[in-house]
Amino acid sequence: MFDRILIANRGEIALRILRACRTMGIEAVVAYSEADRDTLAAQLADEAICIGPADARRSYLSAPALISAALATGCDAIHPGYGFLSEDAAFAEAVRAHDIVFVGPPADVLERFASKDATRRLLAAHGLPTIPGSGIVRDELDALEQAEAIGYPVLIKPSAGGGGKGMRMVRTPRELEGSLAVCRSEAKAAFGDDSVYLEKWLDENRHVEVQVAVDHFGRGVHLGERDCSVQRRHQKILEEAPTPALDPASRTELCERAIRAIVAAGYENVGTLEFLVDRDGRFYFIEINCRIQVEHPVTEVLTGIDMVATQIRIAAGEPLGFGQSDVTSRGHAIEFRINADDPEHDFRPSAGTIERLVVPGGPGVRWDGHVYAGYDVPPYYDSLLGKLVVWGADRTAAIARARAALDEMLIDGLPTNLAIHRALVESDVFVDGRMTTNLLDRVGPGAFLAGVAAP
Amino acid sequence: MFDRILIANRGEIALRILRACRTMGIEAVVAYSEADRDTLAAQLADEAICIGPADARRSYLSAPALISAALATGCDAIHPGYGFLSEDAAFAEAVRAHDIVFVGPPADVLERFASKDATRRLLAAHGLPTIPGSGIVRDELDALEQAEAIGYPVLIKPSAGGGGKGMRMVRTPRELEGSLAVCRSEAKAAFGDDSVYLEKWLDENRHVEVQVAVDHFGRGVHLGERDCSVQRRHQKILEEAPTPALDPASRTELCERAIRAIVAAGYENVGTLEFLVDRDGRFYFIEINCRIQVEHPVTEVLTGIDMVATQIRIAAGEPLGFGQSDVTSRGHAIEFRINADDPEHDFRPSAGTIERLVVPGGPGVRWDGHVYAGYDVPPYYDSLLGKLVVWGADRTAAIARARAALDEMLIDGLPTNLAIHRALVESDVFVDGRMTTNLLDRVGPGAFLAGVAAP
Amino acid sequence: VRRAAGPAGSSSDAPSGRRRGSDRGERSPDRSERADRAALTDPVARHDRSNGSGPTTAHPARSPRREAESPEDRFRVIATSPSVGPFRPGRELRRGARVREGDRLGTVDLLGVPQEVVAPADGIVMAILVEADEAVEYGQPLVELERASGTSGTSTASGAGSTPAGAGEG
Amino acid sequence: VRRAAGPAGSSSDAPSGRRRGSDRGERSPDRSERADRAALTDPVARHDRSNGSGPTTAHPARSPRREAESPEDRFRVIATSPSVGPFRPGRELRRGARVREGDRLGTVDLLGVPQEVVAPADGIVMAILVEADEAVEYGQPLVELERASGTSGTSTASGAGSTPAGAGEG
Repeated sequence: MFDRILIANRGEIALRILRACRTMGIEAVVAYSEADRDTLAAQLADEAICIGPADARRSYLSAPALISAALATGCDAIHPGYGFLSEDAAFAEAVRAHDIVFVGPPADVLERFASKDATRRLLAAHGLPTIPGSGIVRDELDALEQAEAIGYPVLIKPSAGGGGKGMRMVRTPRELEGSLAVCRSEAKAAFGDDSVYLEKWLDENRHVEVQVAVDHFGRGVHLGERDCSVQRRHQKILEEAPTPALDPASRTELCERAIRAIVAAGYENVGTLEFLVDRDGRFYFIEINCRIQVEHPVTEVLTGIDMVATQIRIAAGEPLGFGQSDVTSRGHAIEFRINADDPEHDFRPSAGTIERLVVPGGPGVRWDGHVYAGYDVPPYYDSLLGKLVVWGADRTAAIARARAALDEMLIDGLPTNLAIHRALVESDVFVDGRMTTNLLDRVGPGAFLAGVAAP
Repeated sequence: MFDRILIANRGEIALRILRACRTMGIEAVVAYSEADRDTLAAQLADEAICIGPADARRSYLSAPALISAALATGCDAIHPGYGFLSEDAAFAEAVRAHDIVFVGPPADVLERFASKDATRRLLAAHGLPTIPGSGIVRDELDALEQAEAIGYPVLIKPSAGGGGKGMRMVRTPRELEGSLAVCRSEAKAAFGDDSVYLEKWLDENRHVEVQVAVDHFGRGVHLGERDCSVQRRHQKILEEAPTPALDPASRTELCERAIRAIVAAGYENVGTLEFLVDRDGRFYFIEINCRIQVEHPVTEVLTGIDMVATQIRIAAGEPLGFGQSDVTSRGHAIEFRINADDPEHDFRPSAGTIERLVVPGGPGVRWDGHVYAGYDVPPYYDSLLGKLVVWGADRTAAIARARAALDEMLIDGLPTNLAIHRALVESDVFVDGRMTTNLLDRVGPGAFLAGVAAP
Repeated sequence: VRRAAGPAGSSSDAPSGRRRGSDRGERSPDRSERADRAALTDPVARHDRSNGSGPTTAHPARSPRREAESPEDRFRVIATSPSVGPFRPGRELRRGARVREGDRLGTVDLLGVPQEVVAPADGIVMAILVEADEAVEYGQPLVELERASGTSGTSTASGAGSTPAGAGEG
Repeated sequence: VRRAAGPAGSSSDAPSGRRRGSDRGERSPDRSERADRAALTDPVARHDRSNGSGPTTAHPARSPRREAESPEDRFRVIATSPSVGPFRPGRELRRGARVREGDRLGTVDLLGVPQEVVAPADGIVMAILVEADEAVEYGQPLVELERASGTSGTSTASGAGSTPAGAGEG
């Protein structure tokens, strides 16, 4: 096992990794930007090292700074968290070249799953259903032909993209002609790669993902699924499990097919296979996230398995240590991402000082947050303040706990998105388990809040 | 089910009951003394009503004030929490006489289990082993004869007492003669009753208790045991489960015998049977607590069952709704009572303003506390600030989580007993599961801290 | 008897005005400001959950503190409730009535046992703050007097000795 | 490179002096006072857990803030580290040496790529704050100069544009 891990990330995930290190007896060194000196993880770390200015390109996205920091502090592993360099094969390879272990899939595995298009084809070959779609489109004529074969509407998607950026839905060949060049140039600007592909547009979808863990010896388990259908502009804001979209038999089938395919495809370490589930309960593989996920606590609360510790152990070359039958799930869990998003200004991210913070507690309540009273939320990064996770014996009980916990939560000093969460747990559409990924955007969060407040 | 419950208590248990009410859709009215206006429960309540001055005799111990408050606020039930009037049969009867439901055992059940001596004899008759002891001693001669039969050393115990108050250990007939009158007059002063009895003194004991729940229809389950051997002056400061003192077969035997006896004896609602376990793993029934216990979260974290909600449902006359086979326990849990006790002054309770509060979070961490930054801890009541509960897949994992969580915890503004907890989780005697109830007192907390700090 | 905020209709409709407690002189003057700040944090109304008094909450944030005595308090004294229960005003209690310190202004009915509400000073009844038979809490202001003499200070019917008492046992 | 407090032997042996960061001018002057207060909360020493740098923690409480410029800062300028890695002082760098703004005082070795440490102003080298080849963090004070001219203000080698960048995705 490692002696010392460099945590190459910030915010709540840096704190989460630090907690895992503590319980494993591993020293934790937190690499922080000048803007993150006061963050809880940097304050609690065994050692903290400033790696650069607030600008992430010169700190959390700077591979040389991070590796040099790991060498300077005597770390034998680097945990990249999520976002930033967490799925960057070149970074993973550079880390390895300095005799440091990258806590995640090995570089060649990251490389294999780097292209969404190639991954879809790889996993389709291993038996996973995928959304009818094209390969990388060569030119406009090719795009028109492929779209015709798929059937309109279709989605134009950048091959190198992520997080919903740069996607566009078109309903006709004319719209496709009009949008293709724009999408290409946007993709080029955002990801340095103008490759795009087409995918059948499925309306009223749910987003369901399967958590997997595969050790170096090819032994893998799934840890159940999570439903992440509550999204705003393709950003998840609430995740839960089990999914209300599928019956138990379908959930088992989904998870078992996912783990079989990903083990066969040679994946290693923890990862998440994202699926789109249509109105009829059919599921289609979309993409894989080769890292720890923001919403991993949902799985932890249900299974009692520490996902970050599991990830670290696999990276250290240890066998998984448990089999599928050891993974049992109890009850229902919901995670709320508490963001510093301003509901009076279209939920745009805000910054400021946390003046007061009262976090809910009691049975079935977990809080993962790096902020505290007196902490200045910097404007440079994402707006996540913390994650409130509630557990109940069933979905109804979990929602009741969520209502009480959200009511108790007090964050003063800057705007937050608590209002949208409080509205969600009161809304018929959520309570009935009918959320789809585009619902909040279609209705508009303001109208959604108003609709719940005055039914 | 009830519409509105008056919470006739304070501190963390008032908040805990409020949380249960919230998740059950019951309105919560918090009865508070003038000193508790700012407590979290009073602030979060649907309604809060001041029942008297800081002096508990005129507020939390005033049956008329509490019942009048329940009537004034339209409550159909009163939850007494723990301590105060929670096991007072006369109060329970007065509540009932006003057509309000007492959330706890009915008055006649409280009456039946009011005397420790009678309870011991009742449960011995239903098959529970008890410590060799006497009945109520008539006079000095009777005491000397009974002590001879039991064998010295013996413990003189007040029949009406609780919490370790007024007990005295004697090693010889001469010591017995010297102490009997003193014990009687102390018992009279403390409990208004000078009845005492004798019990065999067992050195190096562990305190293990069994949580039970029995509904109005006589259907009962046990929810496992808790080990409360870490005590200071007969006050528990740390509780855990499963107990490291017994092997699984013995734990099952203990729990099954406890639930069989208590159901047969006609108990109703949640309760706790306390046992003393000697060096050889033999257990002896000591007493029963006819209320929710401070350390109930240990059981909740393991079983996922909400003990306070269960208590309320039973009081409302509902059937238990689950059987013994539905009670499953996962992993290991430890609760730390975080008290405002000053380690520099022999851990005497202190008061003051909480200047800063940073509560640990993340996987396997639960916090039940009613304080917040800016809250003034009043000097009038007990010193409990909150309960930190950690969970791990096994005892080793739970201890590792506890270390990390205790390290994260920050309470500024007044002294706390965090140091003793941090020392406990590092000490060989705790880590090896060898704590006995008298160890901290025998070693002295100061010496214990020093011994762990510099081994 | 403090009531929770209830369904706040808008951010300006903040909890501050909803709790009966806010009508009391002893509550903090920065209460409404605090509530406003909280409202800013939660600008979208918390809606009703069940029947109008659901768990829409006030919060420690809005915790009242006793305010410093203001100049006009020197001429104003308040008779407060000695107990919990319905308030029964005395027969002679009316606005403008002259009372002497120790006079019985009425009673609070504690489960059938009347608890006397007494005038804390000589003065003139300026206002009767609660309706007859309305349930009141301990320490609640019941009758406002204008002080007859020049001595200063408010007085309440409370003030019993405060002996520590343990709650928790285990 | 900030280090955690390590095993604090007694309450007076507070974390404040243990972290290298506390030697820096930019750290708060109330740091030690805060640490003392924290020590008061935990008067009994947190003992070593593993090997001397266990999870004995500093805390947000003790979070440093940049202090206001003090009068003597007007004559003092600090050359800070532009990167992370071992510090290689320049050959001419010694106490008393006269330097001009922009002079190369040494380099920080970023994985073999030297990053220049430059003099932020004309002045005289008063102190070299780290040993040769010692690992330094970004922004760490490396060389202290006494300003030659009368212009005021400190300067650092940092100051790149700060563009928001997203971390979390899901």
